Amino acid sequence: MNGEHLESTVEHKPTYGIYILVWLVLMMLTGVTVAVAGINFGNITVATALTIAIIKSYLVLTFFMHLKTETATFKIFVGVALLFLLISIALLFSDYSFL
Amino acid sequence: MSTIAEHTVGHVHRDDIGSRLGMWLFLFTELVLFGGMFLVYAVYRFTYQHEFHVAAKELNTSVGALNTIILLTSSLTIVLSIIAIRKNNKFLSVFFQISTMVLAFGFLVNKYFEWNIKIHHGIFPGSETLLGKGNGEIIFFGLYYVMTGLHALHVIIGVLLIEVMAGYTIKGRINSTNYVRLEAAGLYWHLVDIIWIFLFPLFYLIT
Amino acid sequence: MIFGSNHIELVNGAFWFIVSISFILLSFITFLMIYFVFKYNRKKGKKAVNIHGNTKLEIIWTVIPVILVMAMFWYGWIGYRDLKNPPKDAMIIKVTAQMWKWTFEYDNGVKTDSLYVPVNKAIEVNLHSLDVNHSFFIPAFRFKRDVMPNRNNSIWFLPATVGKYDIACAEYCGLNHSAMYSKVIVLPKQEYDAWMKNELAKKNASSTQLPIVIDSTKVK
Amino acid sequence: MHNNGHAVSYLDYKGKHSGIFAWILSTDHKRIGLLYLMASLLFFAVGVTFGFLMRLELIAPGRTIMDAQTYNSLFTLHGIIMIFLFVIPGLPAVFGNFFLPILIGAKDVAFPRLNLLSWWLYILGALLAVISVFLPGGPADTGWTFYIPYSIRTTTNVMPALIAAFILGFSSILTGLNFIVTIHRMRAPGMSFFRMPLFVWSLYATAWVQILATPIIGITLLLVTIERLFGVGLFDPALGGDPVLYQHLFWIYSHPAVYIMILPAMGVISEIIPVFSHRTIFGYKFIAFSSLAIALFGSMVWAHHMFTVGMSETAQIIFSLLTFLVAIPSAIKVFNWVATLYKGSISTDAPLLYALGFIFLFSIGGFTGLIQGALSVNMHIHDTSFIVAHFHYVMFGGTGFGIFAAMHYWFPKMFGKMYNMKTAKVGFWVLFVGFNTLYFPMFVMGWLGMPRRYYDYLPEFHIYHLISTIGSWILITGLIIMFTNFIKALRSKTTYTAINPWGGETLEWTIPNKPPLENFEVIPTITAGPYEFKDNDEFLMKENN
Repeated sequence: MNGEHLESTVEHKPTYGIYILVWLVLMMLTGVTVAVAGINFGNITVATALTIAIIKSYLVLTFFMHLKTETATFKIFVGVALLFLLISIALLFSDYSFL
Repeated sequence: MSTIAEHTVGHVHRDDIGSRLGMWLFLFTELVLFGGMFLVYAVYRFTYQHEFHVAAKELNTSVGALNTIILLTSSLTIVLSIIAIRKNNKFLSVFFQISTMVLAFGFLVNKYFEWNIKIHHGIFPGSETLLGKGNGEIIFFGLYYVMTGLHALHVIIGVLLIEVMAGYTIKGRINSTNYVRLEAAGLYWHLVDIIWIFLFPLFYLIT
Repeated sequence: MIFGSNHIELVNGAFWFIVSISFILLSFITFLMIYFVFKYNRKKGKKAVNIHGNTKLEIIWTVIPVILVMAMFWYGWIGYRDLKNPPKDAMIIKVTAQMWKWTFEYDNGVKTDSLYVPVNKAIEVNLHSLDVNHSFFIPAFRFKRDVMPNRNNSIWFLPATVGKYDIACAEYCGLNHSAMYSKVIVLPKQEYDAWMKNELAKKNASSTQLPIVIDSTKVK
Repeated sequence: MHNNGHAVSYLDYKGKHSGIFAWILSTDHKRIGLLYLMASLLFFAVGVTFGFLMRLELIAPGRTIMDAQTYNSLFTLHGIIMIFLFVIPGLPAVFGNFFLPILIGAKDVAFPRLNLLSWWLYILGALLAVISVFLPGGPADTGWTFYIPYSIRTTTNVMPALIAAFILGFSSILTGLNFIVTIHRMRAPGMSFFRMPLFVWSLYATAWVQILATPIIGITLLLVTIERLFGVGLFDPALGGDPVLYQHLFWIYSHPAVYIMILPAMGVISEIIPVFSHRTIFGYKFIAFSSLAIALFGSMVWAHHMFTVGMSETAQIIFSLLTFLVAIPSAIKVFNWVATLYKGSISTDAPLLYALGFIFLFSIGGFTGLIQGALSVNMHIHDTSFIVAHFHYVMFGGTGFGIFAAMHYWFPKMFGKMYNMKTAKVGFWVLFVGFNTLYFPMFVMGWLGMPRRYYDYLPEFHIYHLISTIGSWILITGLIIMFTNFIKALRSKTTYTAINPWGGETLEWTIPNKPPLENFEVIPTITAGPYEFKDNDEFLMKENN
């Protein structure tokens, strides 16, 4: 147990740089999403906004929340949780979008 | 007959991975909690597409964007505070934690004024102005208040959590070898951020 | 069983189909349990044999139930499809539910507390609720449909036998939920026409005294 | 760590608190398990009483002992109490707490203090539910489903009940969270996932459902509360809301909740059958994976509660199909259990009787579930007493008998006493007969068109209601026999010292009865699966004498 613990923290030396870089990208993406919303793409607008939001949360999950350096268990767990949400949305919309 | 202290063993064996695993599992419940509301949002957005467009025009995009920037920055500062404590820089860590709290406070002030203006314009659940509008708009603002309100509640809880962590850091209970609690608080804070990352486009950018 | 509507055959068919399979399987499981308990009883000094499993057997008792339940699904689905799609010439009646009564409105504006229908004529009921959820349930005809505010449901049936059948409310709706009964009265064509003529005359005679129609939106 | 020779039992050790505080502030998983047991049995008694009163009311048409409003509140409370306070915590929180750490060779759960918090939340929620009964306005009368719009129209105390259910949900979530981390991080050396007892597997699958599905009901009930307070329009049809959406959200949790209830019971059965057949379980991996499959598919079938609301055809087909498929993993389990009896050395003690009773009753519950999964038949029997019978066969005949089986199985380990086996068997048969007399007539009258949640009924259903009510008396007699047997055993002075009365091979049978505070003096190293019965003639010989 402890071996696993040491592995996941000591291996990666803490540095500030990467986080500031990620933050800059997040800022940029925020700018992009606001700018894009100004232009009327019609139906694609929502899709674009959501895609950018997904990219942003991916960055937060991977870097800020250290998912990158965690063991496989953590990644599987996140996968299971997201899968549950996706299934719920998909099945719920089997009722609504085909009405 | 001797007295046995409960869980002597529990304290000897610290399991940081276990703690983080537990925190992640807790975050899933938060995620699904908001997920339920996103389901509601999705269904009504599908049902009342046009009215959601019209209603969203009432919201101020720049206020939302400003809050996004504030929260993203606070996410950065909290993660930097963890790096700082790992590098055994207690002062810098506390500084970053306080910055996070200040930013969160800024977010809440911003939110307060935003809500205030809406309420002044007579847009709140049950108001005459709102009831005069279409069903879709009533639901849009209902969702707006409930979702951003619940999110703001999470921000407040997060601030309290970080405040406790800052206290621990100052006292040295959180230090360069034992910082899992700060990590857990950080994880919580990032989740609050992620939820906002979705709330922002769904409410402010669909005009 | 009273054969009162067109749906009965398919619903009963699917029901007895599943019940029979279930009964066979349940008897088989129960028989095996009892047989094993006696045959391999410890009191008889039986020594246990460790058998870890048998993949072939597992596959068999996965595949066979899958096939069986798919058949059940199919049987259930065709009956439902039948229930869902009314013929084009169906006679439309508007049903309004409220705590705790039913109102039936015919296309000529006649309103009644009981549902009068001619025999052998497809009837489509459009269901509306004025307050909470109800459910339009005719046990003898083997169907129900929920009646909800802000939502238009409909269902159709073809009454096959003349007679009187119960209409119940099947979705809990408060204090007198269990008293929310009405009747569907299936009449021969001539009797129905005579009844309708009579009702229409009554309505025209007292039209000024009739209460204002609460929800008069045109039925889709 | 202090230890003077032999360890003090979990019932007797003295911690830093004394008196009742030694219990309600204890973080020991066994004490918490026992606290849950006492609380949930108390609520079970209340739930049974309500059920008994309802049956008494229905003994004849018209008013017999209560008015309609009382009846409506009773079935609401009966549902809330039985589901949230007894059946859901009954196995995970009671026996999971007590035995999960022992079964995997751990000293406690991963987060003992969080575990205590779960219990406190449970008590808080329970108290709120109780208080809601006595506040002005009267107890909630919405049914445990809180269907919109009735639940936002009625003037009864719906809000305390909603908040109670919300809090109870979080209690359940925290237990699940604790179990997952415990199973991942605290297994004894050598205890790989495939050497875990099947009860642990089932708790693991359950815990995932608890964590992922429960928040949905949490937010839904919160939204109903907000709707009642502020009228935000999210569900209220008068403001454009969709009552069907509420039902979707409600069942996204509440159907998986059925699996929260039944999965651990299946786990208990998987423990008992090999032990009492004295041979290894048939198809270990198939049973283990079928638990996960049930958890997964169980999250995808919720809308079969809503076939009559008028969903899209696509949704009807998908949910009906998935409903049929979710039966498969349960069927696999049943077949494997029966196969485990084959060529065993079967001892028909009370735990096995309850396990076999479970298989029979749960199978009936499962088969009648198939009947409802068929779309056309569902149109007829939905919301009739057929459904009431079905879910009582699953939840009482299934989970309830699972809980009773667990109680008989682990009783000597938990308390160091032994109940009278003959009385236990008599209790089982009375319970079994009473159960079927009570619930089977409901299938018949449901098919004949008797709607559920009916205070009054047409005279043609009288005979079935009468039989059913008589059945409730037999059932309660059985319960009384069972519980007095337990109480007698607890009060007897003779201590039961055999640490392995049934010849089980799992870890709880290697430690003393009334396990000591930290379960194991030395954490065991695991070298084989949980049901590898050595051919220990010694045990069987002793048994025969």
